[in-house]
Amino acid sequence: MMRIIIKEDYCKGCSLCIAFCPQEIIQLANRLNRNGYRPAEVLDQNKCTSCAACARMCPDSVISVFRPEKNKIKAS
Amino acid sequence: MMRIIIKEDYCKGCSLCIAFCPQEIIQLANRLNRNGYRPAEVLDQNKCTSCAACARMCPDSVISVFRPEKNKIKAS
Amino acid sequence: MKVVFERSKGLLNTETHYCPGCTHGIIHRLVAETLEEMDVLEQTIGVASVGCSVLSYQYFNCDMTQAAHGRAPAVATGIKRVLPKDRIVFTYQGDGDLASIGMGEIVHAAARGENITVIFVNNAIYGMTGGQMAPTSLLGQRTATSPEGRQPQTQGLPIRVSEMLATLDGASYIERVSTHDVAHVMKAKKAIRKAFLTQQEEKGFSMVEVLSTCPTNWGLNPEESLQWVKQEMVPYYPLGVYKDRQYKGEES
Amino acid sequence: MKVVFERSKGLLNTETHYCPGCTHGIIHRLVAETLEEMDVLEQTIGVASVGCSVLSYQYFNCDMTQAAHGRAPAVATGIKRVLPKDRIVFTYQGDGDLASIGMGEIVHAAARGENITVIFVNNAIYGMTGGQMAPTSLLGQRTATSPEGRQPQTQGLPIRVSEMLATLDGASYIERVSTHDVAHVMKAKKAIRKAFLTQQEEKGFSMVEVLSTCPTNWGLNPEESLQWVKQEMVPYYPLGVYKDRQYKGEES
Amino acid sequence: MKEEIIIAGFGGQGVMSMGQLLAFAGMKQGKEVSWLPSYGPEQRGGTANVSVVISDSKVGSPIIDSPTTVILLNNPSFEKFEKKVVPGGNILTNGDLVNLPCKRNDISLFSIQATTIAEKLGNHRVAGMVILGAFIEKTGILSKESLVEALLHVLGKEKQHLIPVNIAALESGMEMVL
Amino acid sequence: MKEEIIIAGFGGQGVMSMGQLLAFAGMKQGKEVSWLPSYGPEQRGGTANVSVVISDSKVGSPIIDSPTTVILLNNPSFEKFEKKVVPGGNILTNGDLVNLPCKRNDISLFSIQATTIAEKLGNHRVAGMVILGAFIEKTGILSKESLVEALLHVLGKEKQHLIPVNIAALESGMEMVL
Amino acid sequence: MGKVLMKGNEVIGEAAILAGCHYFFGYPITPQSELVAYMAKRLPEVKGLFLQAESEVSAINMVYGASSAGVRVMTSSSSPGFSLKQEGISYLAAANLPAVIVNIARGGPGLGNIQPSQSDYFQVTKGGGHGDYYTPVLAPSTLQEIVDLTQEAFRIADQYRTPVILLGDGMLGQMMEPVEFLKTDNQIVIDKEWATTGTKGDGSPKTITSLDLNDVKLEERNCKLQEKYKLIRRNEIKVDTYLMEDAEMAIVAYGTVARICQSAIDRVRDEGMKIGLIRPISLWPYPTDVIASYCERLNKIVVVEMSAGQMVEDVRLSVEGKVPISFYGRTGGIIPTVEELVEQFQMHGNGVLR
Amino acid sequence: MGKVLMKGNEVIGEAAILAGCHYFFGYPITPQSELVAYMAKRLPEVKGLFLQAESEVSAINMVYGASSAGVRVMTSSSSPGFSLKQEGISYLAAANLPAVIVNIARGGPGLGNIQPSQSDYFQVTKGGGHGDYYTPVLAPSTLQEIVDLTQEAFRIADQYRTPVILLGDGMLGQMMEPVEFLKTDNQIVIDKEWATTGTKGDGSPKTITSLDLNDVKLEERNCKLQEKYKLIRRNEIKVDTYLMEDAEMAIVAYGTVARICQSAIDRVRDEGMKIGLIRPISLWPYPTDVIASYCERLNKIVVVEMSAGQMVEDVRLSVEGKVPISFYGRTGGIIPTVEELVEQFQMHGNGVLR
Ligand SMILES: Cc1ncc(C[n+]2csc(CCOP(=O)(O)OP(=O)(O)O)c2C)c(N)n1
Ligand SMILES: Cc1ncc(C[n+]2csc(CCOP(=O)(O)OP(=O)(O)O)c2C)c(N)n1
Ligand code: SF4
Ligand code: SF4
Ligand code: SF4
Ligand code: SF4
Ligand code: SF4
Ligand code: SF4
Ligand SMILES: [Mg+2]
Ligand SMILES: [Mg+2]
Repeated sequence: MMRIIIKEDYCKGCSLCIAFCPQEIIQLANRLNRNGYRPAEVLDQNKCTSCAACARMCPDSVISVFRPEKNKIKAS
Repeated sequence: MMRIIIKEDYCKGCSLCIAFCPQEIIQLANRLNRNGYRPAEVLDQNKCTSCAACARMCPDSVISVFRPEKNKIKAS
Repeated sequence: MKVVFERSKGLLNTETHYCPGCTHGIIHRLVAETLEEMDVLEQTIGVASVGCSVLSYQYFNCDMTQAAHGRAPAVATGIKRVLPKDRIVFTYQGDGDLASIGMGEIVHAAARGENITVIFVNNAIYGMTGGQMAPTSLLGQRTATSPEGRQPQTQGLPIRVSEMLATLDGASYIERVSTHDVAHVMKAKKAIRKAFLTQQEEKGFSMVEVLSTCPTNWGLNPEESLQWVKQEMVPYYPLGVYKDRQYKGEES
Repeated sequence: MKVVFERSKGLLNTETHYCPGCTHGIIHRLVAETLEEMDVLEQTIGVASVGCSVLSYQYFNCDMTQAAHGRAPAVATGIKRVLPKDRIVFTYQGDGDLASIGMGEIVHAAARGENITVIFVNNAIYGMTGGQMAPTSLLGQRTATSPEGRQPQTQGLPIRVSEMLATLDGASYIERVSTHDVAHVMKAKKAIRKAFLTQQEEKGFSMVEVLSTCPTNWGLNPEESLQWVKQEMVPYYPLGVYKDRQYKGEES
Repeated sequence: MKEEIIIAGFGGQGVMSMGQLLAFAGMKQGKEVSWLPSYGPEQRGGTANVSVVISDSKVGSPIIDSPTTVILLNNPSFEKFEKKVVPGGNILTNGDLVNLPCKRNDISLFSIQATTIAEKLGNHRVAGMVILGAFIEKTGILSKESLVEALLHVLGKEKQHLIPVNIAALESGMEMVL
Repeated sequence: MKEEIIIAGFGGQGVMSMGQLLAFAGMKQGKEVSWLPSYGPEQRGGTANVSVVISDSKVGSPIIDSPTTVILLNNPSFEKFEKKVVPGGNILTNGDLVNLPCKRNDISLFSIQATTIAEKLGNHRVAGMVILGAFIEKTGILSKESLVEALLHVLGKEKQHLIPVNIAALESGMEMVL
Repeated sequence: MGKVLMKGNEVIGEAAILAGCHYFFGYPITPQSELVAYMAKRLPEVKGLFLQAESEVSAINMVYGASSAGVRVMTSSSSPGFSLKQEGISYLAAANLPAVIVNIARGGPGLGNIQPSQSDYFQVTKGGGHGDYYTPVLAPSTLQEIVDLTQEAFRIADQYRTPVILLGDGMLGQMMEPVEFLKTDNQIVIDKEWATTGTKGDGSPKTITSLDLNDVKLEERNCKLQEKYKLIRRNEIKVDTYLMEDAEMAIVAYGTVARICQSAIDRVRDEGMKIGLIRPISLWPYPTDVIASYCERLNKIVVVEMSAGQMVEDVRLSVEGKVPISFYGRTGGIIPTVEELVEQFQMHGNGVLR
Repeated sequence: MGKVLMKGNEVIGEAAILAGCHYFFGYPITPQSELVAYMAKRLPEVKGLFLQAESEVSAINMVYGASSAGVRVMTSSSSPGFSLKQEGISYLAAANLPAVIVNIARGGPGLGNIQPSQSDYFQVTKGGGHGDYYTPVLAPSTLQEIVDLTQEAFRIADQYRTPVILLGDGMLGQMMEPVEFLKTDNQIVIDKEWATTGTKGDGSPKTITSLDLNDVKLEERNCKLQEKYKLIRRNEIKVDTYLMEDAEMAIVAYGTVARICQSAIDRVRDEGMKIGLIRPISLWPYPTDVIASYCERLNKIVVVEMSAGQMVEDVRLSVEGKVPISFYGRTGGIIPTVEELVEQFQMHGNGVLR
């Protein structure tokens, strides 16, 4: 289940998302994107809590964050 | 006894000295100086207390103020 | 799946030229989101200044005018004064632009109570030209033009712009915020929103001073840079609201 | 006969071009007397600005340089920085010169802690050019460019320069005084002396803001003008010391 | 017909508005006119002057090198402009204020106690009108009617009450050169 | 003899200082040299390049239209400069970073795994020196001694310890074209 | 409305309002301050806006803002203040923004004095700011002409999207003459679809900028600018001649001093000299061809300026050595008198008269 | 010291120090920022002072102050910042104050870009500021020449009491070449008894001003200025020629682009074309007579500039129609290549070669 999506080509590999992810599940990939940067990648989407810390600290608005709909039955 | 001297030609007839003289002994003369102003003149030097209020308010440093030397015998 | 976070529609879909980790990008996002949320993108005119953000006219999804170095407040004044009142006008200025060459313009825009919003990005340096000293550079800070570190005797003392402008009756809302962590970024967003609302309510001049990074010219990596903001800049530039009061002629 | 009062040797023996009753003349005298009393006339360089006092270089008995409109603090900086330390450098500026076009220069001279003395003559109007609104013109004040009286909505709020500059760490001594009666003139003299001493002691930037008249453009006679200073200006521009503390880098 | 007039005196003596009255009257009378003030530092205290050209044909230069008439309200102006008048031209002075001897004998000199007359009429500020009266009577370049029309225009509604005394001054002036 | 060299790569790859080494060495060897950077927005992120002319006679234009040698450190630079080399000229690339096929067959291509070699030498930052070694060996425009002298100058006292690894890199590069 | 008697500075203001300019940003300076004061009084009456800027630099940038928002806008100053606007004017030109900028010139250089002068000719015609740009420059010589040319200035500004300069001097600004406020015919209304007024209803974001980091693109921009200038050179030359039909000697002069020249020419003509006046009204584009067209017949050209000799270069460029050219100038705020010009013309004419 | 490899911007700084200039007031702008940074580092080492001003306006006025206090002083900028200095330069000229002002020009107008350009030629040579003044302008084309001309600039400034402009462009500022810092011979030490340094020991108060409210007196001042300019025109023209001995076609170019022209000329000469280069070094005063002196022999002049055509006017004024003149220019920061110039020269040469 994809909780965060990183638009790899827009990433500048600044690592701020990595620094601020409480789950420590982001890292820089071992390849270069078309701009010569090592883009961020997620290690384990399942550990993601959709807290959006990464997205809020990303200077390039590269990251989108999603949360699975709460099970309506549980919620009510 | 001259306690104040007004350098008439430098006077602009602004009347500030008149306004601030506590003794009310200055007035504007009824003639024009070479710049076309009615210069200030003193009515009664004897009434002057040498307080220098006129001189301090004169924007054109037109007025000099003197005080008779205190009688040394009296002073001691 | 619910969208928790996505790229603001207030930003155009382009890459920026900012260096990796530069918080100009975060501040752009906050402005864009605010305008999007207030639903005023279509009636907003932004003024890009001269500094690293000079190309911001390629990034914001609203009409943009590019101003001469330091003159954004004057340009914004010209725009705001001739357009219908519902238009939102903001400037986006660096500290060199606003606090050095543009000091006269910002003081007077504030004094006039010009009904514009100023986003003031204070990164304590001239980013675009390669790291020279700004009026906001800290004492001891090494820059291209203070190679031995800024000395008070020769280079003077850093200017606290928010505090200074807050003394002006014309200024209605002034706050200093930071971008050094998530919580502060969210606070910054609130301040920016408040500033734009101040304008929308026609209350006069509003400015948010945002402490920002320049990893490239500070010689630090992006994360260290945020630390530097927190540890070095915030103490000298205390965060908080410096003005939140509209001057009413009748009052005084 | 003892001399109680005579024309200062700090003034050259010429008539001035000032209008009758204009307090520029009083302020000239105070500066001249101070320099004479401090025995620094021979090592002083004054900077005349553009305003009614533009010709003050013909009145002061010391070396004088005439600066472009608003730029006197920059010119003074140039002079002060290249001459031996015993030289005294002052600017003499009007409110249009200092607070309008020259706002950037004065803020930065103060922020740099430039070791100069600024005599700031605030008469709430542009005297020389025929009575236009100054940044310091009062609300409601009618001028050539605010014919209906200054309105906060369009023309903004008057700037209290002393208060504003006092927020700068670089500024060491700032006081506002007035010329509206003998006692205040004498206080003004003290402030001016204090300012020059601040410079002599190398403590950095000093400024005395002197409330002054413009009978001609206010449309009042000289005496009424002094009343106007007292009744209208002093309430908006409170007299007093706004700063008297040299910034020590080590302290903070 | 063409008159090139310089009016000069201390600032505050109404030199500029006297010039304006002439120019306005000239315009109303269908003539070509120009009005050019001296400006600048003179504003403060010193002397001021204004050049007015009233002509039947287009005005080229509004600058007057050789006036046909000068109206002088103080001694410094007299010293400055006496020599500039064209031979055969007019010098009109306020005799209450100008007391220098005239060195020219190729011009007509009219020394009018204008302030005295004005004060007699009850308003010393209309001294200028007395001299203008003399001027139009002497030169014939403008009619009394045009000057009155100019007066009406310049004084406006608020100062209507001043019209009679001004007209009286004008007329006294005209009588002076009869 | 004259070499017109363009060195290009991402900002941060040391393109400018490689050029400076060449120019300095050229000067020390008594040649006429010039060094001209591309500057401006490229500084931020994008690609950067520098033009170096080393010549026995005075350098006219420091701008190079048709380089005799290009040293290319990334793919975008390869795309941009491959076509500009004069026929018979050299293209040197860091083969670890440039992997595009070469379309020219009228030039000499040297693709050197410079990063790999540098890492083997214990410092990946000397990749540039490897290529410069290859360059001087191939063209003969500069001696190894001048380059070493340039190195000494550029590194200064603080970085003396880096000299051996740099020289080793230079030598490995020279060997690559033997 | 009929004729009214007004100061030149005020005429500029009223003519601007007539041209539909309701926005003015200015800063006081003698001898143009009456314009600022006039606008302060008049613009609120027409629901426009007068704003006193904190400086000339700020004023020109407010104009940049207002113009980018699509309105007709004006600023004015005099020589030293005009110098401060140079960066801003270069920006306006580069960003293709229309505006009218008035320079009521005074004695220079430096603080100089406040008397009339024409010594800013180079500055206004060759681009006092940086970069390859020109601004159309209109130089009225009477107050009535101000009425026309001010309107023309706005027309040209909008039509070509360019700043236009109205050049006068202290005399023109301070004097009064009867004027009639007649609308010029060639008023055009132009839809400024490029203006940054908000995207509402008109799609994608618009930008106003003078920046192009890419050299090839900036050259393209510059070429477009030069195309525009070519067009203006073709269409917008204005020049007046006086008694040139049979003239063997031509006086070339503009603005204030052209009036004095005309009076002097009248006098010299009376003596039988075949002399005429060429009066450039547009100083850029310069009436090069008109001047050149008289070359064949002329024995002499005398250029008269209130400067040390600036326009004389444009005359020389027009004539290219075909006619001998003399220059007569006064500086420091001195206006030459008719007498001295008569003398000058006679002197030069000695070689001309048969 | 021998040869060192330095950036052009830094060479200016070091040469200024060599010339005894220990005071610098500046403001950063690409492509001259290295000069500011260099001075920040170097001046404290020679017990001088570097001060970063808050703006270009402030910087030029600090220079005004420092110069009036009698020291050798410099400031520098690039095009937009240079525009902001115009009022200050006019003041310096009017107040007879020596100073050296560097303009490392970039693509304009407006914000333009940061690539090299020569489009500020009009601004620097015709007086971008108000009033009748000129500033000597020196335009080096190599880094070694910067060393000489920077020193020359200070000599001229002091000798004539005038601001002097050193004009380069982004390429010259950014490139490195070996240079040797040799002192020029004609260094003169001038007693600046006019400086406002305090009256101590030298009597009555001195004043520095550019104001003269009296028109007659201001005209006198202006006449003295013009006398000075005449003297400078007579003494300070600098020009370089290359292969002009037998040339039938001349290229006129200065600064950066003259180098490219020289390379192109070498190539075209190889093909037998009799072509040479006239390179004005002082742009004001302009080497009018030198250019004119070649007219007889020339069939064609081609002016090459990195602008839309500005210096070409001065060439036309020199030639006055005696030789056909063509212009070739690139703008926006584009530097013409040797190839394209070769092509241009060949094209124009077709009419020339026998
Ligand atoms: C008139 C003028 N002066 C100087 C410059 C050069 N310049 C461009 S950006 C800049 C400083 C930018 O610093 P800042 O405003 O702090 O923005 P940052 O790049 O740090 O975001 C300068 C001095 C210019 N373009 N125009
Ligand atoms: C660049 C420039 N702009 C404007 C002016 C015109 N000017 C001369 S004095 C002045 C204002 C003076 O007012 P202030 O400084 O308050 O002095 P005051 O006359 O009231 O003493 C102005 C705007 C100028 N000389 N130069
Ligand atoms: S949303 Fe939160 S948990 Fe998920 S990757 Fe981002 S920072 Fe980590
Ligand atoms: S914060 Fe954004 S730009 Fe930086 S590494 Fe993460 S995704 Fe990439
Ligand atoms: S000194 Fe005092 S008492 Fe004497 S005249 Fe002056 S104000 Fe009056
Ligand atoms: S205060 Fe001075 S200038 Fe004014 S009237 Fe008195 S003496 Fe004259
Ligand atoms: S130079 Fe500094 S401020 Fe500019 S984009 Fe890079 S990091 Fe950000
Ligand atoms: S105009 Fe006003 S400030 Fe100027 S001298 Fe006259 S009274 Fe004083
Ligand atoms: Mg910054
Ligand atoms: Mg004032």
